[in-house]
Amino acid sequence: MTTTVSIIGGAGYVGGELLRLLLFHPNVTVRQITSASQTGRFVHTVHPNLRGQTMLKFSHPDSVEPCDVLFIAQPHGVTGAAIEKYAAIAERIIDTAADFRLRDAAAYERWYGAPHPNPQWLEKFVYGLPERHRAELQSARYVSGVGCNATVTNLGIAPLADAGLLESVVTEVKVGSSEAGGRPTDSSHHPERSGSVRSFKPTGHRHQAEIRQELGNNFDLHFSVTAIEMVRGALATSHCFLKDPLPEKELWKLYRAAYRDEPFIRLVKSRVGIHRYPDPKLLAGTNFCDIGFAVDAGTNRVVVISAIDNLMKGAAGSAVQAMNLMCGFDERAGLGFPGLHPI
Amino acid sequence: MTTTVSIIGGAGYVGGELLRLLLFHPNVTVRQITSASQTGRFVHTVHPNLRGQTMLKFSHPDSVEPCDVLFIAQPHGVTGAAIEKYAAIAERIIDTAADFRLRDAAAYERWYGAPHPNPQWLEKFVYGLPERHRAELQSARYVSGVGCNATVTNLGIAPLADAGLLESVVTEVKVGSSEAGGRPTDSSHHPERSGSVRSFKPTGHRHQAEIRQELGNNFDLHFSVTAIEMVRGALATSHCFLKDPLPEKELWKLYRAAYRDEPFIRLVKSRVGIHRYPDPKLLAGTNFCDIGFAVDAGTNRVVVISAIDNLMKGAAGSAVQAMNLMCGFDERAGLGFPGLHPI
Amino acid sequence: MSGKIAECPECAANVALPADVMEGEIVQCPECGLELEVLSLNPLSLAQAPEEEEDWGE
Repeated sequence: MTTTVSIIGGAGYVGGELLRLLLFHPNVTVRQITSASQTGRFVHTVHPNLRGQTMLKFSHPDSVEPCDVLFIAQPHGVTGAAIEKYAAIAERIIDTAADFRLRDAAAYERWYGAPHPNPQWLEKFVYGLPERHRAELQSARYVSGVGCNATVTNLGIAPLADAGLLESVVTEVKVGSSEAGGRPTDSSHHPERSGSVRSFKPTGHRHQAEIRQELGNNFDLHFSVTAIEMVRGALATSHCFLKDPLPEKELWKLYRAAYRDEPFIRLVKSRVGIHRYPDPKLLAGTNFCDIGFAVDAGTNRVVVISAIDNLMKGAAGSAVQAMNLMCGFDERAGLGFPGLHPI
Repeated sequence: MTTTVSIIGGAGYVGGELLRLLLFHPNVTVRQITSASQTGRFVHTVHPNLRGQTMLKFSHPDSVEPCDVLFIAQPHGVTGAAIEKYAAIAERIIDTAADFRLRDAAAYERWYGAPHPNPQWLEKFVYGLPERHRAELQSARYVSGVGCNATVTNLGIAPLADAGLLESVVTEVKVGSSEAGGRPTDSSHHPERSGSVRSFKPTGHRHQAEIRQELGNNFDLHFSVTAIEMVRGALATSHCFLKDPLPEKELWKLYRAAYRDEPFIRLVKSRVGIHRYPDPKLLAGTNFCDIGFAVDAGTNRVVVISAIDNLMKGAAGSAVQAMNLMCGFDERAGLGFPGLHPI
Repeated sequence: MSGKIAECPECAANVALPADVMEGEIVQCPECGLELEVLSLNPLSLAQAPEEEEDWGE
């Protein structure tokens, strides 16, 4: 008996990526995908890559029928208030927005500027980063999505943080335009956005809260985000200042021990060819996080370079990976696309 | 028993795309992939998207062992001279270069500037465009690849040409940088190529020979190619001047009748949304040819717009589709990737 | 002689040598891509082969 899934908020970029993955997923059947603005239209109207793949139409959000797993991809703040309604619809819920990512209601209020509408639900949610919460996810009913900038940073520096080697980190994430979602704004207008190299959040980016939650507070974290010419993709350059310098061979061993068995993490640090460090361009549509590093000889600085597709490992990919764990499927099911080169 | 395939000339862009498709193809096993310059190296050294997908290494071209289907992706002129050697290696050959595309040796000499080294082999090859040669391909042993600019044009205007409606056609294909292949040149140097809108071949592009071969000579053909900011992709805008004007509804019927059962052709002409006509951006990595059209009211001009991924429908995708027909597999096997949006 | 395993001097990864490997042959480390020359088989010793410099000279 196939597992039935539905998507609430299916007209956006994360909703569309979820639909692409779930339509081609071997173990599930998509029942409904909702959009208030696109109700009644074929999904390919807003997701043109799906033309000819399905005759599915958008349902109205109020007409969602019960299903096994409910994915929610609505703007921040919406799901938090409506969680009771959604919990009546499905046994399992994966909310890709931010409302249930943080375990601490005070941290939510500090970073999202308003008290959480249903704080008592926070502890029921598991943070949906499989590489950090695999066991919990296997028995979870409610899972939050992950922030893309937090995820590319977390996965990059976690081995150093977990080993207690970090004194301080200065991270700058280079991001693409799809992070802002499908709604146009003055700053996303092509003549303004195209080719710009724009310091989007030099300080105060709220994804820091997820980095703290996942990696702890025993090192200083300085976090910035810069928008560059890119649609999908995030590249984090993390300047890690260690308590004691570490030779490269030890770094290889540390990262290999941490990630050897991870299906979606690749160590990319090559002495040959032109692809010597991670590049998000190559990861479009894949669920990979590529990680490389370089030791600044004679100092205590290690530069860790990590890359993801913000719509995949940073959102829809991790959400489907979490579903695979929750439902006991092969963790890689539906996530095998290797990416394109050249692209 | 799985079908064994090998790729000669595997370090280039078409070779890499063939490898990506064949590694994930349900009915075949990749035995060898050759590259003189990269012999002994892991394939991910030059095809980074395949890191972690295979431990295959490049073999030397002289060490190719017998296999069921041999794909050849070498520069023009190489395969033509060596065909006897390759024919001894495999029962079936698919040559993605140009040497065996033209049935007429004189046309080859005219467009490729040298007499064909093995003209007697030309008639043994079937032109590898499945939409035009499906029956012949099902029993073919030797198949040529297709030219990307010819293919996007052919598929776009074929219904009009086959119905004898064309008086003359003016086609301009907008192309990306991957068409020139993996070898760098002065004009492919990023500071020169990035953002340029460069009339690459205003006249005399040799793909015209394939258009003539496929669609005949009973209409005038004026063909130009312009390079734009793009890596993968080709968009043909064909100004078709008809003997008699045709209303749009008739065009819909004509194109639906021609392409209704084609697994990889989609008619894209939409009255809603922002994706109203074909856009190659959406086709990266897919085997689709999207076709749309617009009637210029009060004149005999119909503008046909067709799009492909030059490395897929214009090369590796059609080659694998041809293999599927030759070997009796499902014609869509290994070619199901729907494409990404946004990208 | 079944395929031997050597340790890459650069990144300490396991480098599986082909069963028919010969002295002087170049093998590539699967993880860091370093190209290694097989100096001797008994005892097994490898050294870094000459390599091309990174050319992203931006």
